[in-house]
Amino acid sequence: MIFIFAVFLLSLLVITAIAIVRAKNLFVAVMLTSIFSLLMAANFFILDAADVALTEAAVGAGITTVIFLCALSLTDDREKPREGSRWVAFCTVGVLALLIIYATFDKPRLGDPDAPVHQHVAPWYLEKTPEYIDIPNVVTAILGSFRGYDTLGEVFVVFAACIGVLFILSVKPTKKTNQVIKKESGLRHHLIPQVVGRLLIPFIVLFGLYVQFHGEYGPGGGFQAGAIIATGVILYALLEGESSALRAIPRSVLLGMVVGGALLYGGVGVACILMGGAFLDYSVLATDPVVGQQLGILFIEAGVGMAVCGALLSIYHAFAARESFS
Amino acid sequence: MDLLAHLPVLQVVVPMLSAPIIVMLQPRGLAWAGATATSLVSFAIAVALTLAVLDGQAVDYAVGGWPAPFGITLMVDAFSALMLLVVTGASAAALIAAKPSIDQQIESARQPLFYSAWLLALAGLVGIVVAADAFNIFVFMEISSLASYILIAGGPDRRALPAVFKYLMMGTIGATFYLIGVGLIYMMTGTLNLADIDARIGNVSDINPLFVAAGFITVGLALKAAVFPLHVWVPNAYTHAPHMVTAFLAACATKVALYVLLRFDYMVFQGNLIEHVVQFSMFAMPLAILGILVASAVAMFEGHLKRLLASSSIAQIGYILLGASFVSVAGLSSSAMHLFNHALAKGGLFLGVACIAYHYRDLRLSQLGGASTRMPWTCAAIVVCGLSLIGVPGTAGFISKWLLINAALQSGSWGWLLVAIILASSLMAVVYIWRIIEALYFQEPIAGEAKISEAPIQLLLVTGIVAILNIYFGLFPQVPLALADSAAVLLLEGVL
Amino acid sequence: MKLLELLGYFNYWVFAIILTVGLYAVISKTNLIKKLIGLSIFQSAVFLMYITMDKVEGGTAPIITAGVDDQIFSNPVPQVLILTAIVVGVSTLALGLALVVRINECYGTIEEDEILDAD
Amino acid sequence: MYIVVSIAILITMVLALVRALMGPSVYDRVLAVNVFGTKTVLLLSVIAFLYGRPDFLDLALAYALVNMVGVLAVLEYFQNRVRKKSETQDD
Amino acid sequence: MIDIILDILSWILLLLGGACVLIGGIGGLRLPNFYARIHAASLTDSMGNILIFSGIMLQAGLSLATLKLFAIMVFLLLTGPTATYALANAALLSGLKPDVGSASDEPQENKLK
Repeated sequence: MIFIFAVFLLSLLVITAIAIVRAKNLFVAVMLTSIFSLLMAANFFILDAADVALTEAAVGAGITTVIFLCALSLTDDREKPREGSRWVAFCTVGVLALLIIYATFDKPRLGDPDAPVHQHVAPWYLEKTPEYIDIPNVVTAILGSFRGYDTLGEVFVVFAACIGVLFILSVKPTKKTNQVIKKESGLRHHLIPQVVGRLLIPFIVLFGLYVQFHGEYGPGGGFQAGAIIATGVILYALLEGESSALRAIPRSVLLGMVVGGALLYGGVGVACILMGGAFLDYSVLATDPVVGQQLGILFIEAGVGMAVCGALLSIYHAFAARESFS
Repeated sequence: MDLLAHLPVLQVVVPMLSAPIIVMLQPRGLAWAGATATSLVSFAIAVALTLAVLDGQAVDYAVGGWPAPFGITLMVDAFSALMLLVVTGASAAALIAAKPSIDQQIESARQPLFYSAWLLALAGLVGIVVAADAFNIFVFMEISSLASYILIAGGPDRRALPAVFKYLMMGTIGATFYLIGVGLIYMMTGTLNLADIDARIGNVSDINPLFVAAGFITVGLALKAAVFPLHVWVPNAYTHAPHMVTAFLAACATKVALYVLLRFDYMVFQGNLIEHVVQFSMFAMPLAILGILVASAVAMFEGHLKRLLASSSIAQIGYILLGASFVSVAGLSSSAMHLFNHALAKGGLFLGVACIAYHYRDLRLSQLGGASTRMPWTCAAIVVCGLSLIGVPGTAGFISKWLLINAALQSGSWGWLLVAIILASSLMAVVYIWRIIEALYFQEPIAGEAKISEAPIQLLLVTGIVAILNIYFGLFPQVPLALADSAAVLLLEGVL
Repeated sequence: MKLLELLGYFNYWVFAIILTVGLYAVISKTNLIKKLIGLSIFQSAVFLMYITMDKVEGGTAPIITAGVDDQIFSNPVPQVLILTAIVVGVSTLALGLALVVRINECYGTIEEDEILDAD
Repeated sequence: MYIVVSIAILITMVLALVRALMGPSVYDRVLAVNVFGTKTVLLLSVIAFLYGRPDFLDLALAYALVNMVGVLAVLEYFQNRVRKKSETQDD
Repeated sequence: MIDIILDILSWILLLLGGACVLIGGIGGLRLPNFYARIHAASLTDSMGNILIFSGIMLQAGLSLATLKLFAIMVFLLLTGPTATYALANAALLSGLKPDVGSASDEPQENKLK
């Protein structure tokens, strides 16, 4: 039954993708992108990837749309009706499609329990996680401990994006129309969104914290939590204007969060070395290795959450501040 | 406490963790000092690792203490050690020299972010080199790519921005292709560890996805490595980047992608896919030859100094690929040597360019008249590095060209044709290097530039040292040669 | 279960289609934002491929419920990889958009051919 | 029973998608996206029960909370655009 | 006994909810202009939500899940109308007139495209 849903949603996904590419208005394309992301998350959910679906939900529905719209309002939302190298594109894409379809015929089909993917490493994780780490969410266990080094890299990718956006947008715009129109940003005039939005913010933040600390038991973890909390703050910024959001949480604090989160993660790793283990070997953090692992995962998830939240907010503010210039 | 055992991971972690610290460092002037110190520490670690693997051993490290196929492992062998030396050395040299040039090109308020991105790029590149896990390579590839986008976007010219955008597009497509390939391999083998893939991939009965995976990984990494038809992002990105960034990235960024390509291909595919050796040669050799010839020809007619050198870089990538396409110890050894030597030569050239650019705003060849009288030392260094690039005996470039010609002669009956191509392209190199020399030495001085003098001392000193190294490694190539030979043997072990 | 056999490859086909659609947008469109949108579609396709391979028939998400023994779990590893890859995708997107904003400020347009003409 | 409901929701999603593709005005599309979002929340809740893993409701909860931000961002975007337009007309 | 009644009740609620959602969806497609379509959307957003979530809640019994379901329902009830209000407001401000006389807003479609 579930597979029929999947087929259905996947067909919608294809239609949406084609519509996005064909859309002439970029705003429409961005709106359709958010539908695309919703469909993607539903598909992930149906395919048993709850954590991934939550990530896609936390990022795709809120943050991506907001950043896209910020960029759009700084540029132009009309696409000029011309196509570039259409034939090159068709040829490349055609070859690519043939190649993949050629590969498809030998792939294990969806859900085949005998597929090689499910034989070698994965069962070991499922089997040993209760023994070594003893938390229910195997995804968090792998993410935090078994492949913790990748996650460290992930945090630094976010960090790089954050400093990159800050660096690129730190050039003062050299606009010829440099009139300082004191624009009142925010949606102060809209009473209903104002009231409802304010009501929602504490719940969003609360839910973010829940996702952060419940990540070992259910879907969730630092990244999702960071994104959700950042969404809450962005909601505040949208309602009250960007400047009041910055008064509440200044830029330096945000940057501090990014730096602190990244350093917390790395610091746990270094602490492991200093206490006699390998890098990111949390077992040495406590006398009982299992407790040590849990402690380590708790710390690094906190680091991830801080870094991601700070980075996404910094990025948002970098874009939003641009808006009030032009 | 045995820090020595932790060297492989420290190699990555030291620059990586310094990056956030540098953003917060107060006062802001310390950013450069911090980055340089970190880079030097990194270089020291690389040297220590090289000493450890000089006898042909490999150093393994299990991150998190989890054994190989389950956790992520790092591995340093002779080939990685060579790359580590190149990457950390290029970073350290460029950073020591960087301050005057960067001060000129980037506002001081933005500098902490810039140096932080620099360290991230370093950490990413180093992370790729030491990684022994297919997905881990992807993660660090993205760190290094994002960081290099930032670095290049620091260019003073607005043309840097579209150049970076193009690089971002092509780089992301390359990384995603790589990701698809890794996914297909994972789908068929159930593991991500390179050694483990090597062990298990032979038992896979359905071979089609593996072929497609090999294709995706090769094309993706070729995009990142700027192999000939996929190189279109290079000239603009290198031309409009800040000069020191060009010196750093030109010396090592594309080469690290090439390193991954070789490592992946030889470790995973060569021994296990039927016919792959032939396919790889058939794929790599024509592209390499075309790249050498076309890019050299383009360089001959290029009027902008940096763009000329960028085109020449594409040709040099062709040499490295050509050596690898022989699938022989001699060929691979010449490839590895050329990785090292080209980094020296091209790094030195771009450092020299940075020296010149300190005074000359316009880097078109026609605008460089009279540089030799005003900046004699810089020009001398450029000439030495240029000779090394051509492959004149007595310089480092000669060693690898010589090895390459030997390998080509061994490769089969039509080896002499390849030798002819190599010689022809060397002649082209003579032409374009001569154009630079002509512009620097024999051109009418540009009016109104009389106050120009030598570049700042630290910039000049580093450039000079690199130029001297070009000669030193041309006369005493034992250490890199030993590393390259043992790298070639290690890579080929899976095949033979 | 005949249907399942047939549909077993459907996900891969969708992956192929979305991948090509995204890549087509990246190559053929001149608008920079459209290119970025295409790029994110392109990356999403890869996420779909990874998540497809984690599914086990009759399985459930790999979160162990205490006290239940005979659960079949889907493969957690691709999920971990894709979590990382999604983050990478968002980071690239943010950086790309920042570049687009700067390009628009410097050139007054976000159409690739007009930018090429401007220089 | 859940299946009937989920099919109804799926059909509604298709209808909303059609509306989003057809337009005609931008607001119709935004409205359709919004409907699509709420329907996804419903679908996810229903499927969570269809699976028998009600702890996955977190996902639906996340959407219910986060969706609002997207809509408000759109609103602010419209507001900015109207202002931009009037500014350029003033010049 | 009480179980059966609850089951039947929840089924009825779920079915009604599904019907509401579907009707709203059809309305969103078929109604002639934007302001009319908003009404259809609010049908799915409010009535459909309430009915379906009540149905599931009856099935779930007293548990954390019910609490979450209730929370989702409340959030949707809050955000749905807010969103439609915001949209209608934006549309009105930008000059999309709620044209009572004509049956369609097609002539105005180029307003903001």
